[in-house]
Amino acid sequence: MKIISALTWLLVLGLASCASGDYRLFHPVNLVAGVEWWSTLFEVGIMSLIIVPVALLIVWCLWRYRKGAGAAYDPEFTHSLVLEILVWGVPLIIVAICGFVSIRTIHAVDPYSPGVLAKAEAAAAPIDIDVVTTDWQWLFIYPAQHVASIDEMVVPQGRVVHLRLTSTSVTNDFYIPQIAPMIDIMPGMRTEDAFDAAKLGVFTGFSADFSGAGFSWMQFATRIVPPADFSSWVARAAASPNALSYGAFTKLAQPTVNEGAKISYFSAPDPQLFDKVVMAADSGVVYPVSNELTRSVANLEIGPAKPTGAATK
Amino acid sequence: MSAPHSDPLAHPEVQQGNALRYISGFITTLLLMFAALMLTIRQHLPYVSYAEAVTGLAVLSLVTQATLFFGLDISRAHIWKSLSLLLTIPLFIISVGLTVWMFQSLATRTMLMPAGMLQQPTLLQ
Amino acid sequence: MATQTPPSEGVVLFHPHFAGHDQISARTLGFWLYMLSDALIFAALFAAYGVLNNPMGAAGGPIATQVADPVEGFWQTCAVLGSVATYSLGTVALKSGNKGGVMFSIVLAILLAFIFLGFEAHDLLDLLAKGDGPTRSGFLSAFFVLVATHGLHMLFGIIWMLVMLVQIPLFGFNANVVARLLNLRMFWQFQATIWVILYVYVYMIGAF
Amino acid sequence: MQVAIEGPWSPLFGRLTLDAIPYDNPIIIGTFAFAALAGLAVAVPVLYYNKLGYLWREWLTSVDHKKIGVMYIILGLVMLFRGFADGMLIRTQQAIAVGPTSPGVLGAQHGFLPPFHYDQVYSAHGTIMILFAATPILTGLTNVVVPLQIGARDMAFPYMNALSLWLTTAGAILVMLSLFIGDFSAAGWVGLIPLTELPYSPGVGVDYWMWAIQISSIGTTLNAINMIVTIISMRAPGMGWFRLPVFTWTTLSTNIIGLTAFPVLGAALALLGADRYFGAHFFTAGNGGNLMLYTNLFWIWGHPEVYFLVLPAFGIFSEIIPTFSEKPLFGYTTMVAATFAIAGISWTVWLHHFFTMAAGPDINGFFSLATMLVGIPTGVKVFNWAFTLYRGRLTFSVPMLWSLAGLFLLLLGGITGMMLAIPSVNYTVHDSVFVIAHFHCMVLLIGAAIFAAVAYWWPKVFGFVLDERNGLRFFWSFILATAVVFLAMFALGFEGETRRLDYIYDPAWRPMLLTEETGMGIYCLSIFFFVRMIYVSLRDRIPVPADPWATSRTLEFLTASPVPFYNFAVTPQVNARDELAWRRAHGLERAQPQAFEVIHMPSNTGIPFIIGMLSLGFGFGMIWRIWWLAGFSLLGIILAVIIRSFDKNLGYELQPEEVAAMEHNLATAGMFAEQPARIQLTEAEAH
Repeated sequence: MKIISALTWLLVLGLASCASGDYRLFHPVNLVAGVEWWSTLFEVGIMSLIIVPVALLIVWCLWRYRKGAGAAYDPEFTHSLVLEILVWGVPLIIVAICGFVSIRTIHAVDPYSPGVLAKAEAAAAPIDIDVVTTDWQWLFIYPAQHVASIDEMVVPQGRVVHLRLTSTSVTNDFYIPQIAPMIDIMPGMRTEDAFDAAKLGVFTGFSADFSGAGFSWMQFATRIVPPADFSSWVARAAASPNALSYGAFTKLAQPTVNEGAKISYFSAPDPQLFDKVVMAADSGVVYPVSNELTRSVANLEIGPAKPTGAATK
Repeated sequence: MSAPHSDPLAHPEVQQGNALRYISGFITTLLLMFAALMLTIRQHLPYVSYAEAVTGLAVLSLVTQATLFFGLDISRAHIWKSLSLLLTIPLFIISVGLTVWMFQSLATRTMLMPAGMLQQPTLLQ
Repeated sequence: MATQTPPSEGVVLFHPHFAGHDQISARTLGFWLYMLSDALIFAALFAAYGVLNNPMGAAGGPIATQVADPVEGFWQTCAVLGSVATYSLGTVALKSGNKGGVMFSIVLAILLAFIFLGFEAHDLLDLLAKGDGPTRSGFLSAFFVLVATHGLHMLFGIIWMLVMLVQIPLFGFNANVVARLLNLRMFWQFQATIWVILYVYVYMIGAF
Repeated sequence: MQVAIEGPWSPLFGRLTLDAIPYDNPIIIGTFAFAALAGLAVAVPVLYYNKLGYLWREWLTSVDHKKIGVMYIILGLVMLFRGFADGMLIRTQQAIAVGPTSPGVLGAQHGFLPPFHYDQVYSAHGTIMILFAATPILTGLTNVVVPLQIGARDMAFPYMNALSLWLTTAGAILVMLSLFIGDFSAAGWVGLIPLTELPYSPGVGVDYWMWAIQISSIGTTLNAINMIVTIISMRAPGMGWFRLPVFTWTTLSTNIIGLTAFPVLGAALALLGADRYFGAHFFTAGNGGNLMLYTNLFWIWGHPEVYFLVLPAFGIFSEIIPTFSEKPLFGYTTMVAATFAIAGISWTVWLHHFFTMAAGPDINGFFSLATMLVGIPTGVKVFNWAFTLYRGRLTFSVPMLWSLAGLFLLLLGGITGMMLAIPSVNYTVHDSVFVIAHFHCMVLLIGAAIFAAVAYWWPKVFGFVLDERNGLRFFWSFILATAVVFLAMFALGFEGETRRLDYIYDPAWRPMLLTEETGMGIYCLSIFFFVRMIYVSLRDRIPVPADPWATSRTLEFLTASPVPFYNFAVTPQVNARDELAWRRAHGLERAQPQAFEVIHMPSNTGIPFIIGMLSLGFGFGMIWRIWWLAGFSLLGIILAVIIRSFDKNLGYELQPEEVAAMEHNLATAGMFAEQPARIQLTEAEAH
């Protein structure tokens, strides 16, 4: 009985603590995340067809066949062909179903060209955004709108967003829990991502792949706004005094921790900034993080390391 | 671990050595490699069929080496060596083959410039 | 504890004077398994070479055709296969316990191995002299490490042969020495097989 | 071709300077004090009772598979404590540093660990727990149990067995050294690329991590060879392949995975080393390097490694559950088939660790299917354990409780694993705390199996019983803590928390983080019960008969407890699958051989210990780029190996009278007994 009481007490504690906190992944806000959430539910449902009965079978066996309960004892019951077929067959069927669902949903939410957005993409031209991650900040470049912003991505509602992503230094992951399928962001390479801006709201995006000392301060705000607000936002960004040439970018890309993800805007970014960053990384340009910097990043007196454009050949 | 009372030279693996096998193994492998060299030098085959032909020759020479040099067969003395080799070859093929297959797709999906124009980037000032 | 209870009707419970296990075949099997794990180190290196052997990996530096010459590779193949054949013939002399024959074949095998390493060192050094060392590009790193790892394996084999040249006169053909000679034969044949794969995939298909 | 490195370098001390020692960091000074105290607590009694000679003769130079196994487990337990302490630091830091207003002490903006220190703590936590706690303990268990289960006197290569122990110990010492001299890698236990490259990890941290893993994985590969040859060629007469105990089967498939997967890890780390030491461009972002290649090569080893750890756990369950259900294991042949199916398929699934690395849908699809396929044999095993319970007579002793807890953890880990196998789900939870909760379910399943095995085989190896009362308290507190911490972590995973966060910017996660912190408190309680269990058992030392569980089924319980160093006076003849159960059914388990015979045993050798310490010197030299130290240590290793080959090592022989005397007075042949000096056989005597 001691076991049963402990287990129930455990369950109560678990359920109680589940109540608090906002479960982002439980509320998808666009088509892409909807497919992902559906496949999660489907998977848990299908698998629990096996897991729950087995758990109950085991608990029942423990209770029923405990020593001294006088239940039937048959030491010869060590093989039965029917059970073997069942034991291999049922999981195989379940895996076949999950496999089919998995293949279908991969094509539906493939970050490069989500099948589920094919219709939406045909309807309205997608917005192109170039994302460049530096050491611990996010730079969003809007090539069509000729603006750029740090740690804030504003997107008009109802449009499909198509992203090109690269990094200047280390690998990051583009992760907005309720919106975009996750994709790695790697230096010297261009990866793509796409999602549809269905519901208004502000969503926090993070980097999921650890990228060094300032990683924990590397989040950005994603704001899905009505189209009118989007154009006023673009106008406000275009009015910002500092332009973003490649030279200015190299200074900005030095390792810095953007405490509290403060947002800043740039007007007239260099139209080939994204390509230059990728090719620079390909030719060996690195933004080294000095040993002292990683130790002192704690108390945030960040002197940018000596801007070494050239790699240590 | 008890000391082998029999004379070590009488051990089957010592007795297995035979001059004819080694010499024929040596010559066959050399001929196969020479044939592959001829294919490479003449370059009259398109890349894909050339690669298949040379891979075929390579597999042939590996089989000759396994049977003639190593003397692997399914006799009691060699069963475990042959079996472990047969189990390891797929791992060799999986790790190299799957990786190369994967990276062909990764390369096209992550490369910025089309493979052709890969000159030194001149856009940087 | 040690009460003697007679086993009933012909049931054998213990196997006195169990012959134990044939030491030599256990050692050769163990060494064979080591070589399979070594083969997988080469699998990783071949995977690295396969991935980095493209214009992107060459980063503007020399590509496979400029670095690996199949004809010179062929002479190296002759040298290494000759060395293996010589040593294997040596183990044929081992069957009759002929120390001189075995030791002579080992010396010959070492010579042929040095010829092979001579070719290889010459190639790698003049690449280094031209500045196209492993630090030049990803492809060259992969090429150097792959070829140099095979070279190191041969060096290890040569040191092992030198040790055997000392042990054969010292101990004669006792179980330990015979097991080591058999392992050395397997090792030498194994690195020749790895060279054949390397020659095909680096010098020929890679550099087509 | 010395690549430019940051900071001073002198030919005498390489990169080693005085400020490499973090004397200003109170946490590390505290750890040093604790470690020094623990060291003294061991050293003082050893010196006081003048046992140093005994330690050298009986333990440091021993080639007895049981002593090597016990030393492996002690090393594993010490590193388990260190890994758990890292876990405590991580959870406490995350519980404190929530929200911009959270307090910051000890130079940290929030919490008590600045990012640099925090990143080292969690990188060390992962590396230590997997490679220096779980692997040595499981290797130790298989070393102790398998030769006994197959009726052998020792492993196939006793010398190599000791060598792999001391290489793993050298790797573990390097990891502990990184606490007090220099720092450890701050790039995760997987070595995130290109963060481990020189520009982004200029310190020696990554070198410590790399060399510690390289040296210990050579030891693990050698042990894999040793175990496979032992199982193939040293089984007792009559023990055909289908009379082999299931734990030996899982050990065989585990070591086949170990033999084939660890070399790829060695190659991946060597290439990373070429990048960091010689400026090669394998994984650098620029100059033609391909950083995805490292992730690929690492995980080609990574996934088989986690099956390398979980398969012995399945073997332990397959031994313990039948013993305490008083029933043979259900479906022996399918269990063995499932073991090798897992080993085979585990080699083709590694891409599910980086579904988000831009591979195309067809490649993700292939690896998703393969990942699901590997779930089937695991499911089959769970079914077969359940059918073993069915119609058995279950006694809930401590090993049985651990195994049953392991079963439930496997179910939870299984369902979350299948979720992660689908890329569309993976795109939402990759590198999130959900993944951490999943693999901690699996790793704690291995932990439960380890504690089950320790409780199960302890009486056999040491000859006295492991205290049951504290064992139960340890079990219940450990399982409760596991449930609290990791169910909360699953919840946080759904709240979108990513892993490796030093500062938590979303205050909504605070309640769950505090729940996890209470769970850690319960873990501390369980550690207290564990230590008390060990103390009480050592204090009371209640002797135990040859077969302490009275219903055990396999050959190792035929030997006396504690097991004499020669295992079986006369090699047993095996007549059936569960030999001991068969003999008990025929009333023969008390049978003793009529006459004793000459036993040939391998003699102790100090060379493995010396090679271990030389490899420690080599690792330290390479880490700090003290080239002369690294060079001489490497030369020393090569010379030691060559010198060893000139030693005849013919072992010694025990005369029948000696064996008879020992059989009657088992205390003289046990684990802690001191053997008289053994004279090596001469060439003539050997033939």
